[in-house]
Amino acid sequence: MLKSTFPWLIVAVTGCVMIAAFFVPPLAEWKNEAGAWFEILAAMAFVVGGANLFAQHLKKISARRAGWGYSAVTLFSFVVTLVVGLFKVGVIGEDPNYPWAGHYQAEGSALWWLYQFAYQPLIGTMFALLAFYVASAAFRAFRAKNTEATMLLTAAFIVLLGRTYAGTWLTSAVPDDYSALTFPGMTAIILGVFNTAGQRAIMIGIALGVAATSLKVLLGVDRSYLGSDGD
Amino acid sequence: MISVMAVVLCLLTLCTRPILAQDTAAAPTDAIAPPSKLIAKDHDNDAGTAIDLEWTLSPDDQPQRKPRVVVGYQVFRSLADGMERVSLESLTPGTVKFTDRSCKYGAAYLYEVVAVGSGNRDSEPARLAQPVRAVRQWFDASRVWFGVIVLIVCGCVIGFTEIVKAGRGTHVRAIAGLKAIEEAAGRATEMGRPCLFVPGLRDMNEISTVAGINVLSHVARIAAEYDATIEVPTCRSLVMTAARETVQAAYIAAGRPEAFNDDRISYITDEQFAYVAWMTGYMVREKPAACFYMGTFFAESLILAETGNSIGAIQIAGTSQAAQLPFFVAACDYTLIGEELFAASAYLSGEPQQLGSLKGQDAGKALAAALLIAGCLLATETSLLPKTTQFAQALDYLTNSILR
Amino acid sequence: MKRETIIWTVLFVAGGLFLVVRGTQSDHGLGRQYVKQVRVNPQSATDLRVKFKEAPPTDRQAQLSIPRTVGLWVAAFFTLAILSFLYRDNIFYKIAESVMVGVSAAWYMVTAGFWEAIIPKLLANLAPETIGSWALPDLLKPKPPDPKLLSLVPLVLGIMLLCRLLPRGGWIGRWPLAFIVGVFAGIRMIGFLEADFVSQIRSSIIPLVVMTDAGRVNLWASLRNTGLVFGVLACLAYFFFSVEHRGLVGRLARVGVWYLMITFGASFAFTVMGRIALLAGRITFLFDDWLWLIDPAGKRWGP
Amino acid sequence: MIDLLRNLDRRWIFLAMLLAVSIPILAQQSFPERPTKTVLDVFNYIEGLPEGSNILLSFDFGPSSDGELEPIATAVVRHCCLKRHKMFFMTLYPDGVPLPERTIKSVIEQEFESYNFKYGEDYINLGFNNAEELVIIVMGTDIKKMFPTDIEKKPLDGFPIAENITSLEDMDLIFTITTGYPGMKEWVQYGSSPLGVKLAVGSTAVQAPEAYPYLPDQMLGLLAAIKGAAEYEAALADKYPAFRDPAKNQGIKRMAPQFWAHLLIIGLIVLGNVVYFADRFQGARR
Repeated sequence: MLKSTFPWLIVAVTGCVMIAAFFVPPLAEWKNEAGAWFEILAAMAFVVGGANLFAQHLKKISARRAGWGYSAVTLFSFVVTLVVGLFKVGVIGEDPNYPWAGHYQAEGSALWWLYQFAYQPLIGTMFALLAFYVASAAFRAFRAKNTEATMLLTAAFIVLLGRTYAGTWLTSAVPDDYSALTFPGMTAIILGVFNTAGQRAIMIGIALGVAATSLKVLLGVDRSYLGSDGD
Repeated sequence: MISVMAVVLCLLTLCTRPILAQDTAAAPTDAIAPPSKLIAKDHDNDAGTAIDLEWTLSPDDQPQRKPRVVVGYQVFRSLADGMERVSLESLTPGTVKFTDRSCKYGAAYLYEVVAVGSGNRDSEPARLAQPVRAVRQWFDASRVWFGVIVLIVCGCVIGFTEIVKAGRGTHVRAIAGLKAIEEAAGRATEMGRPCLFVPGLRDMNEISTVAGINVLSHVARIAAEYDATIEVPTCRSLVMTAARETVQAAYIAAGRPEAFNDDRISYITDEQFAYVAWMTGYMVREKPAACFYMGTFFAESLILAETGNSIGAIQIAGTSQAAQLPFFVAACDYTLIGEELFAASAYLSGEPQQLGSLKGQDAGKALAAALLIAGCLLATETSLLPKTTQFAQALDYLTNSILR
Repeated sequence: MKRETIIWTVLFVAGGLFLVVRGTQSDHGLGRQYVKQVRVNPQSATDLRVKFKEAPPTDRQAQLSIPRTVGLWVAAFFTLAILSFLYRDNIFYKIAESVMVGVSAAWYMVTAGFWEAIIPKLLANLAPETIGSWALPDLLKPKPPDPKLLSLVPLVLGIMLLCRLLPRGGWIGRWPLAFIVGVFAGIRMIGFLEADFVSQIRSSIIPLVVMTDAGRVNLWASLRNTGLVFGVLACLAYFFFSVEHRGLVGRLARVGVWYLMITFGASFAFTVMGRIALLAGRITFLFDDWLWLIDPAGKRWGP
Repeated sequence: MIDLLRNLDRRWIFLAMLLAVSIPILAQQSFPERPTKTVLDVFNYIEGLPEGSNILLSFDFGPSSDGELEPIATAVVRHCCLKRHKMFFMTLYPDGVPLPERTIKSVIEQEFESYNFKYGEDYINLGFNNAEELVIIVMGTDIKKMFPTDIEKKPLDGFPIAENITSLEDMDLIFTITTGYPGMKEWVQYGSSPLGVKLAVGSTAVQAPEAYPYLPDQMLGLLAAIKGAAEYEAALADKYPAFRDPAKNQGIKRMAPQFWAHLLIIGLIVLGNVVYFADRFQGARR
């Protein structure tokens, strides 16, 4: 009862209140309050995640499993970042009477250094890898195997050209009255008609999917995320 | 304290008024005509914290007069007894409306609007004759039609669920990607390699994550039955918690609770690309035989799908992020497009009450199509016959009242 | 030695030599970072503390910063380490990956978790005076606010969540989870139906025949509008679950798939652009900030 | 030849991409730009607002999308400075916190030093709040509830710029520079759509197609990634000749690697299809 049915009751009641809050103005405030609570809960959940990360890597190191050296690197960078961040190492507050009041990421602080010279370049480069993967996907996956694939390919081709100087230049001879036949013109049609229609239908479908899934969650039809009654 | 301030303010006003009057007396042509006909009404459909004001412009507020005589309006508010007078807002010239959203419920207020001239010369205020009070509405009347639409959509889902439960109309069309799930888990077992399940980048406050977790429960059950290992890296602590509950329940349901291993469902990091870096590393080292991506995905979709492709895994993806669908379509074996992700759990469960919800969703699409066709026909009529006002009125009602 | 090893050794040596030559032989050398000292409180007569601010090398007060120069080289190393994954998984990538996971997980805990949520939004609500006198002095001005006891609710829910860490009784953590799922199931249902369902239908209500001001049919605009509305309907037909894709629905659904494919093609092409911009950003970092081969923004003395 | 292409190691493609992007950057090449309608709509709106209008600039992105979005932020903040609009900076991304700071430093404090903008009077950095779209929902009625203080945790009420600000409706324009969630869609759903506040969006390229359905009713205009930034820079240069200096136009400069990389990708698609049809042709002959 307490393990599965009661949580579902919480789901049902809070969900219905939130729906009601949309239609009953005096309840609207509750929506904001619940949101603020979520924020705090998500912040406290970091402890659960962090503890899991710590335990996993510690286990790997102590068991000397393959790649334990890298686990040690992870653990070390995790602990260092945590310590310099929580203790505001290198932060100089404006008011000398309140040494803890400075911004945790003030220029020159240890956390700032980590952000600037480790976090940012790592994340940015990882993201930049996509440029390479896009190229390899273009070569491998964009082949005119059937009508559908040909459509995908042609649309991509036109938009690619239409969004650079090359497209403008290639069709610069087309008179203004027929601007729809230039690459930028065709790009505009693809985006304005086909893409808009497709996106709208996807959005309408997703909205219905979200509504149905939410409803199933509220009614308790699908509550696998709450686990089973046996602990 | 406040009352002392108010007294001082009142005194100050008393002191300054005559001086102003002298000024204006000295140069009568400079006087700015005040705004007039100030009316205050309760703001509709709120919790009783807003009041609408309307007035008529000062006759001196004329855009063609250069330099402008009136450079704006200033709104003041005090309690009904004249205490706690505060200046609310400076408005641009030509403004005739203002909504004060900072009222306290139950308090009665008096308002004044002053036309402000250049060089800080103010007109006499337009005052409210009677104090006004904000009223609390218990139902937002502007959302009646929206409420009806919500009721129809939810009603269809519930209604069709009941119909299907009664054993009628259980047919749904096949979705290729979902059939492939079992095959993928089977192949992983044969090859002795793990299955990778990625529940997306977002937290449990996103319904597509919930949908992904629902799919996970079926995949985990199949994996448990086949005795395949399932690895679920997550990028949110709460998702890890929910995924552990789900997978454990699936193992129990499959009758193999002893095979469940907590460590396989772990928290990596909240950062999108660090999470992806971990996963790509995992993929090239452990070479999972099947990869499932179900939930909300952003830019990492292609990194994951391309890496999965390079190691030859069967890949099945589903996301509600329209922008990422092309990458999954290009690099995965099967892709659940948009709404299909939300339908997946119902399909996989095969339970009647879940299949009914699919029919409910279809009814919602039918409603959308009907509204769209009706609206477009009305709009076309209005465009073709601009003189016939009935069509224009009907169209206006449809777009601005029903679909507000 | 394998041919591959030889090639890589040659590349590494050549790269190292390039750095050494460029660093010692050119007029301005390689990536360095400069700072200048500024007073923390320039107005104060008693507070003489100083801090460092980034400064362009052209600034007269600029001085070389060792930690930041080291940082720049670390950043360059990490950039190259991640790029090396494209060749294949290797030790540099594994190190970069491990650092990335550790730093980012702790980063989120410290910022989004501790300093941005737990301190100002939980503890500052519960014990404003204590927190104010410690880390948020501005909270005390003009006077400390009253404690908001309602914040006890998320505190209790959060503690329940932490029960997951206990060997027994972890199930109590389902309650806060249920709270979150419930709240957002309600909010999302309404939010999506309002903004995506209703709004998108309304935006698609357009005349299929558009007339010009002169009373003639605007063929081009009419075609566009018809194509758009028809496309939405066709794609919706594709999403129907309970009808088999045969006959009229089948044909409509097929056109819907074409629309979807064109949509995906357009999205793909758009994305290509963004991805290249990101790569260009990283390469500019390497050439500009690190190797000082180019100076596009004119922030130094030029190449 | 076909055999070679069929079994082409993808690392050669990677190398080609690296060269296609690096060489134009080293060569510092650039092409002319012409602003399109979705960009001009935003430009003309900001240009047409009276001096001192309130503009909310929400930097909803992290360092990962910085390469794409930073030129947009710079171009728009420049324009706001030229028009002396009041700027409210904020972010919904935890790792985006330093980004508004950086733009403030480089544009408002350095480039426009002679304008003497004062913090708290002409611009303010509200900082970060991690309540995601709830920030927007609540700001719709009460900005100070979500941001009682600025980034340094100083009460907002102490700043002159915040005096006339209660809700999002007091903003003359919301400009969100966005990369995903929370971002464009949430600003439309909870900001511009229910309140009718003007919203302009600077988005990553990948999000741009999702933005088109919202134009022009729920969204004023769109700056799509580097191309959008380049077009905005071109519009700015048309109106204000001081901005024709290429050193100031990073967006326009970044279009050169775009150009070559696009050509490469088009070439790869063609090549891929050549391989495919050659295979089919051979298969048919056998």
